Amino acid sequence: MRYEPMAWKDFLTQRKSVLATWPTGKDVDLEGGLRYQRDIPEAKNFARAMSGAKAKGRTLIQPRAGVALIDDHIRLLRFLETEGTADLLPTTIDAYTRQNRYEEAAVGIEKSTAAGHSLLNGFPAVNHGLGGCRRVTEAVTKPIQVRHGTPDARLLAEISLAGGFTSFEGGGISYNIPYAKKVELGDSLRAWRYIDRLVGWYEENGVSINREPFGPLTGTLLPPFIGHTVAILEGLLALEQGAKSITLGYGQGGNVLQDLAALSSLRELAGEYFEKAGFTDFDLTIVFHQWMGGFPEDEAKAFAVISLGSFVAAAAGVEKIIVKSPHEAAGIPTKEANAAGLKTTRQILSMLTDQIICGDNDIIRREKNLIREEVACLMNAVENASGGDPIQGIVRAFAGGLLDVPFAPSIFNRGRVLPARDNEGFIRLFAKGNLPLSDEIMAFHKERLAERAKAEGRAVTFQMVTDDIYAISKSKLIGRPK
Amino acid sequence: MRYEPMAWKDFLTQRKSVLATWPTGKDVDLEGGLRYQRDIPEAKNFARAMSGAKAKGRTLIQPRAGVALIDDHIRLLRFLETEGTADLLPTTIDAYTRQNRYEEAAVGIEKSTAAGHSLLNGFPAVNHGLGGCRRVTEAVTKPIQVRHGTPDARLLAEISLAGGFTSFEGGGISYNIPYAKKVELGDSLRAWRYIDRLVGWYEENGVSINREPFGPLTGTLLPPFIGHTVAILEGLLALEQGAKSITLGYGQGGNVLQDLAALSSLRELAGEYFEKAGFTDFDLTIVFHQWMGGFPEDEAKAFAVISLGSFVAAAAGVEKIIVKSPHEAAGIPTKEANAAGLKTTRQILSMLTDQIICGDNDIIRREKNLIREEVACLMNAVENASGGDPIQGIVRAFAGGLLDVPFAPSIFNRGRVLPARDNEGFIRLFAKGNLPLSDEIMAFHKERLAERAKAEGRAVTFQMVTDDIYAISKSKLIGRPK
Amino acid sequence: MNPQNIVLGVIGADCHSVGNKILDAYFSEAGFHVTNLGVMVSQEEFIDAAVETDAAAILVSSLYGHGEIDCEGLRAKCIERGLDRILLYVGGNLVVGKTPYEEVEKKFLDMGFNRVFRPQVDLAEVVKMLKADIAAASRP
Amino acid sequence: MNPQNIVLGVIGADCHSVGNKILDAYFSEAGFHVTNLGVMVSQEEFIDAAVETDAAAILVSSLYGHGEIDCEGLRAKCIERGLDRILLYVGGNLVVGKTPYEEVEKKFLDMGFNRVFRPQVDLAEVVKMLKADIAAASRP
Ligand code: B12
Ligand code: B12
Repeated sequence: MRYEPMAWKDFLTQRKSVLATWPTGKDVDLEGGLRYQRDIPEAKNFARAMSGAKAKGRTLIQPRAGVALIDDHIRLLRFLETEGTADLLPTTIDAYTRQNRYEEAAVGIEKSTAAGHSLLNGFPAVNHGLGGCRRVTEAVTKPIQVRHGTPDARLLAEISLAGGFTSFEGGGISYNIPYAKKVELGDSLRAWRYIDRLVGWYEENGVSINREPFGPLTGTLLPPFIGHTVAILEGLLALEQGAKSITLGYGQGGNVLQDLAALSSLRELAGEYFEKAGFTDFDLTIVFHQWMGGFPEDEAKAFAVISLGSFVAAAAGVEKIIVKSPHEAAGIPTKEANAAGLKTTRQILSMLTDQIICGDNDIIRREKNLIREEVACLMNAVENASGGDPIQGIVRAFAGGLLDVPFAPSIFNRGRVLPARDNEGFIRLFAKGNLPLSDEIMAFHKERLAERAKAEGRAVTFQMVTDDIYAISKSKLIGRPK
Repeated sequence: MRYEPMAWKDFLTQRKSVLATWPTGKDVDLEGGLRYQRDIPEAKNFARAMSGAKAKGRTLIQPRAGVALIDDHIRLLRFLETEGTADLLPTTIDAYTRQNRYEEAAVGIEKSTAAGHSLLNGFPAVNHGLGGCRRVTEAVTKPIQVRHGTPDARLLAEISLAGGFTSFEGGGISYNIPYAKKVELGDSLRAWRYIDRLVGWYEENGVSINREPFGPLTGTLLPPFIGHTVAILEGLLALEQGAKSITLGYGQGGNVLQDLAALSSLRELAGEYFEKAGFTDFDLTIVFHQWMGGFPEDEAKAFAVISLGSFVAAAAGVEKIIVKSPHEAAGIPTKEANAAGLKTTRQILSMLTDQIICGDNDIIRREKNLIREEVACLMNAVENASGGDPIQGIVRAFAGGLLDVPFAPSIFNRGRVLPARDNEGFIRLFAKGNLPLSDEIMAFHKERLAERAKAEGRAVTFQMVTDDIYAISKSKLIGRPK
Repeated sequence: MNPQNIVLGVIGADCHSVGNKILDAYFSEAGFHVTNLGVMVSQEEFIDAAVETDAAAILVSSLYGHGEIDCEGLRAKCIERGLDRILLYVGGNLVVGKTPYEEVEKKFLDMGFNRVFRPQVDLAEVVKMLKADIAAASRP
Repeated sequence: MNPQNIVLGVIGADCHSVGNKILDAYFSEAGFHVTNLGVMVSQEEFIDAAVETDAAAILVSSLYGHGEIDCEGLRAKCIERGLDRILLYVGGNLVVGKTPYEEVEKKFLDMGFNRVFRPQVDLAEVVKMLKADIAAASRP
């Protein structure tokens, strides 16, 4: 595949129409954004924080958080950095903004003002505009990132980067397939090409902006190789446009050894694929997401899930962990619940910081080899489908089911892949759909699932998948029959 | 050392005076107790539950709990078995009863009745007598154990075993050295000889009573080998008197690999020493105590400490885990807080139940060898001091500092041993006092501590020990200088 | 009104598709003809589908917190379109933030929903209620 | 009254010895002559030691929950024995169960203690207060 940055002229042309999609767009100018970014103290630059963590072998902790109104949002973030001792801050964007429905976001702001509490599930950064973003980024002392789920986040990126955010989550696949229904994959990929070009432009001008593709996708029984392939592809697309600080993510699967293998292989494979594609000037870091599937309702149990994720992060030595709260199963957490998740995480990480826990072992090696081969199957298929153009390769791969994300809402995702846990809780494939996996690989998956089926005295069916989806929220890892 | 059961005649003579020490003693008769125990359903027998857990590879969860008044205590226990899903129940005895101060316990009962809540830190089983105990043991569906800290628990044992409890915690060392100040070690060992004989008598008559020496001792930076030696000695003394179901304990140290090594070596070494002493008919199981030192005040952090302990228990595959609550640093937990600790623990255990986590590795092997050698040094010293009589051996070993428990209150403990963590958080010895450890062993401890001292740029002093004592409550494992 | 037919979907700009797929499978298994509109369904789409299939009930999911805003007015629109006997069920994480279920239930009952469910609801119970409610609504 | 001399101990049937050892080391380091009675100290033992050493303060610890019962009457006994200016400090987990600190403090102030401390107290602060309190008490 050939990697080529978008022509600057094309970028500027597109830019005009992007900024015109909502009134706050007109306040943004590139040079002004750059000047503003240049004045941000180093300690608040996200890319630097990530590379610092890598150099020092530290794991930084970051919550998710966002509310409708600026002052409330600032209060929330400040609480998370003081009481919660967050190392990195988020600004989670509301779901209307994610779908570019700024009118509805405006209604949400109004209703929230009237109600005295947030009726939006995030911070409507586009509606609040450049000034609103700057108020937020100036009010905190830690590096701060935009976290969302927006297929077309071009305006959001323009406003928030000029507004002082130093990291931007997402990607053309990972912010479409799990987050949208009818957005053409080519469209979102091209929108993210624009965003990555914008980030690349900041980099060219000496301002480092961290880019973080969203690894967990649907967060539900995702076999590591599917997320890894998407993460590596989005990493390549970001590098293509000049981004340099790349953080790839993986969501906790629940089997500790599979998670350790996944985290270690994500780092290795991404590095290899990036270099093979000719990129050398990149700073790769890894983020681990605490359990992204359904949580137990009981808070004591939720704390256990949070702790287990933190344990894995410590054992794997990732640069960042995204933290859940004990309210996860119920609703957007209060600031106290959010801080509680951070404190639990911090405590586990600090207790484990000087410890070596599980080094390499045979099972981890087996799983890493498996992931390596699986990723190779998928990456080759994309390459073969691409005709040289990575975006084409991805679009065609999804169309043909060569890439397929389980449980995703997008109609551009085949949705034929069904995962289930094996008898030890490793996530395997029950139905591979059209994924281009070799027969040997599928034989291994099937064999492992057959072992479980035998142990449970039932066949591998959709019921097993459903049971597995519910399992952690019902205090189990594997959804066994009663 | 020679092991000989106490003569039955001597037991019966002593028994008269024991039962006379408090009015409720007169209700107890041996045959009546036996008949009562025989009617207890198998599912409520503690010894059976422990061996069942071993056979099935399950980890049972047990809280600590006890309040002054019978009805409140029953309500508490029922809540812990339903909401908390405890597998095993406790009855924690109050601190007056532990010192045989039944008059003060009576005052505590009165004041508690008046205040409408418990002013005692446990259940005064002796004051409540046989009838009170039976009301409690009949009110629950799970096996139930007496947990206390009583140097002379003869009357408590008589009443509670006849009262339907099927497990009895403690031992002549472990319920004296950390729990008393001026009780002669020989006295407590002889009192526990009596108790073990009583348990042995039940065994001879077909009723299995589980015995659990208290492994964690002072719960504070205890190097594994000290607790292990005490546990093995108390196991031997219990076997000597005819006990058969023996559960040896170990309290979480905080370094995961040291804890795994300790748990695995406790099982191995105890088995070996028991057999070497000629005992073959025993059922050995292992209990792990979640962190027994100072807890963080913040509940979210406490949940992390609880989770980490649960993780280790799961990885080690112990038969039982004793659970802490998020209120640990503050006070006796409410029933809700107690149940929360159980639920967190259950969630971690269930999520890990089908997983293999850390198998053996070089570090675990290194630590296991070390513990094996250290225990051998101490056991040999006791043997040599014993003149054939284990009780003499133990008394003389403590007098000479050949056995020595850090931070213990007893004046019969030398208190010269000072532990500290090394640079990876393993608990090592900074001062060995008079412990009969070989030069090689001490060289290893010193070297490891020197490494930490160097990393921290300070000498190994008492300040380091203090820092380590506070560390977990201040969200760290190792008490590094700021 | 066809007592077998029900319409299912996740309202608003909500992308949570996992529960939706499970509900689809569960109600189909239980004997209903499910018209599953998937995620990101507008009030109009729900009503169109209900009219088209002569459905007995609309099962609305909302997970992402905007349920309050998204569901407002659905009952009125149903009546407008002549669906005056249709059952409206709603479930999920209906409001922003952890909120006592009773409050949430009241809010959505007031909006005109017949039943309101928490995410942990036992689906077997829901099937029973739905059958009973449909039977009751079918009586003249 | 010797402003250097203080008496330290854990009251009642309480065996918690770790904090006691640390307090001993800390106050000794801070320049006090500490008479440490260790654990399981009765009111009489505290007072005897205070009389004997002409102590300026008694520092009582109670961790195990029976503090309320064990500390009752200590002030009166001090006065009886002529220790009418002695400072009484108390700290630890003073009552059974997690209780708001303000309630605990009030209870023990009412019992006649001069200062009441939570387990998480910063000992450097305590040393400062103790020195100031002793200085104030020494003034005629
Ligand atoms: C997985 C997940 C995601 C995945 C979704 C992938 C996908 N496409 O499906 C990803 C990561 C993409 C995601 C994104 C977001 N999420 Co989300 N997500 C979850 C999570 C962890 C699990 C959801 C799930 O799949 N559960 C398993 C299924 C089986 O259960 P279920 O969805 O609850 O459905 C069952 C029941 O609710 C019930 N039910 C549902 N509807 C109905 C209707 C009827 C009539 C009946 C009877 C029953 C019923 O039956 C279903 C089957 O059992 C939940 C929290 C949790 N539950 O632990 C948060 C959660 C739902 N997400 C939340 C939010 C806010 C978002 C975001 C807005 C991001 C953000 N701000 O954090 C975006 C959504 C953007 C958008 N446009 O919608 C919030 C909602 C907050 C609130 N209501 O206050 C939650 C509760 C997390 C939280 N506590 O903050 N999320
Ligand atoms: C270790 C420990 C034990 C060990 C003690 C070993 C030993 N001999 O020391 C063992 C396992 C033997 C034990 C036994 C018991 N324990 Co205990 N134990 C603890 C634990 C976990 C840590 C205590 C500790 O060493 N902390 C570290 C030291 C450095 O801190 P500290 O003791 O708090 O002391 C500091 C401060 O309090 C303060 N301070 C103390 N006194 C004073 C006085 C003044 C004037 C000042 C200024 C400051 C001050 O300064 C000290 C130094 O920093 C605590 C809970 C916790 N804190 O996490 C429970 C705890 C104290 N134990 C408790 C109980 C109830 C018991 C038992 C009765 C058993 C039971 N029912 O569970 C028995 C006691 C029997 C008896 N006769 O006393 C309860 C007390 C409950 C309450 N107050 O409501 C606690 C709080 C646990 C709980 N939440 O249930 N325990």
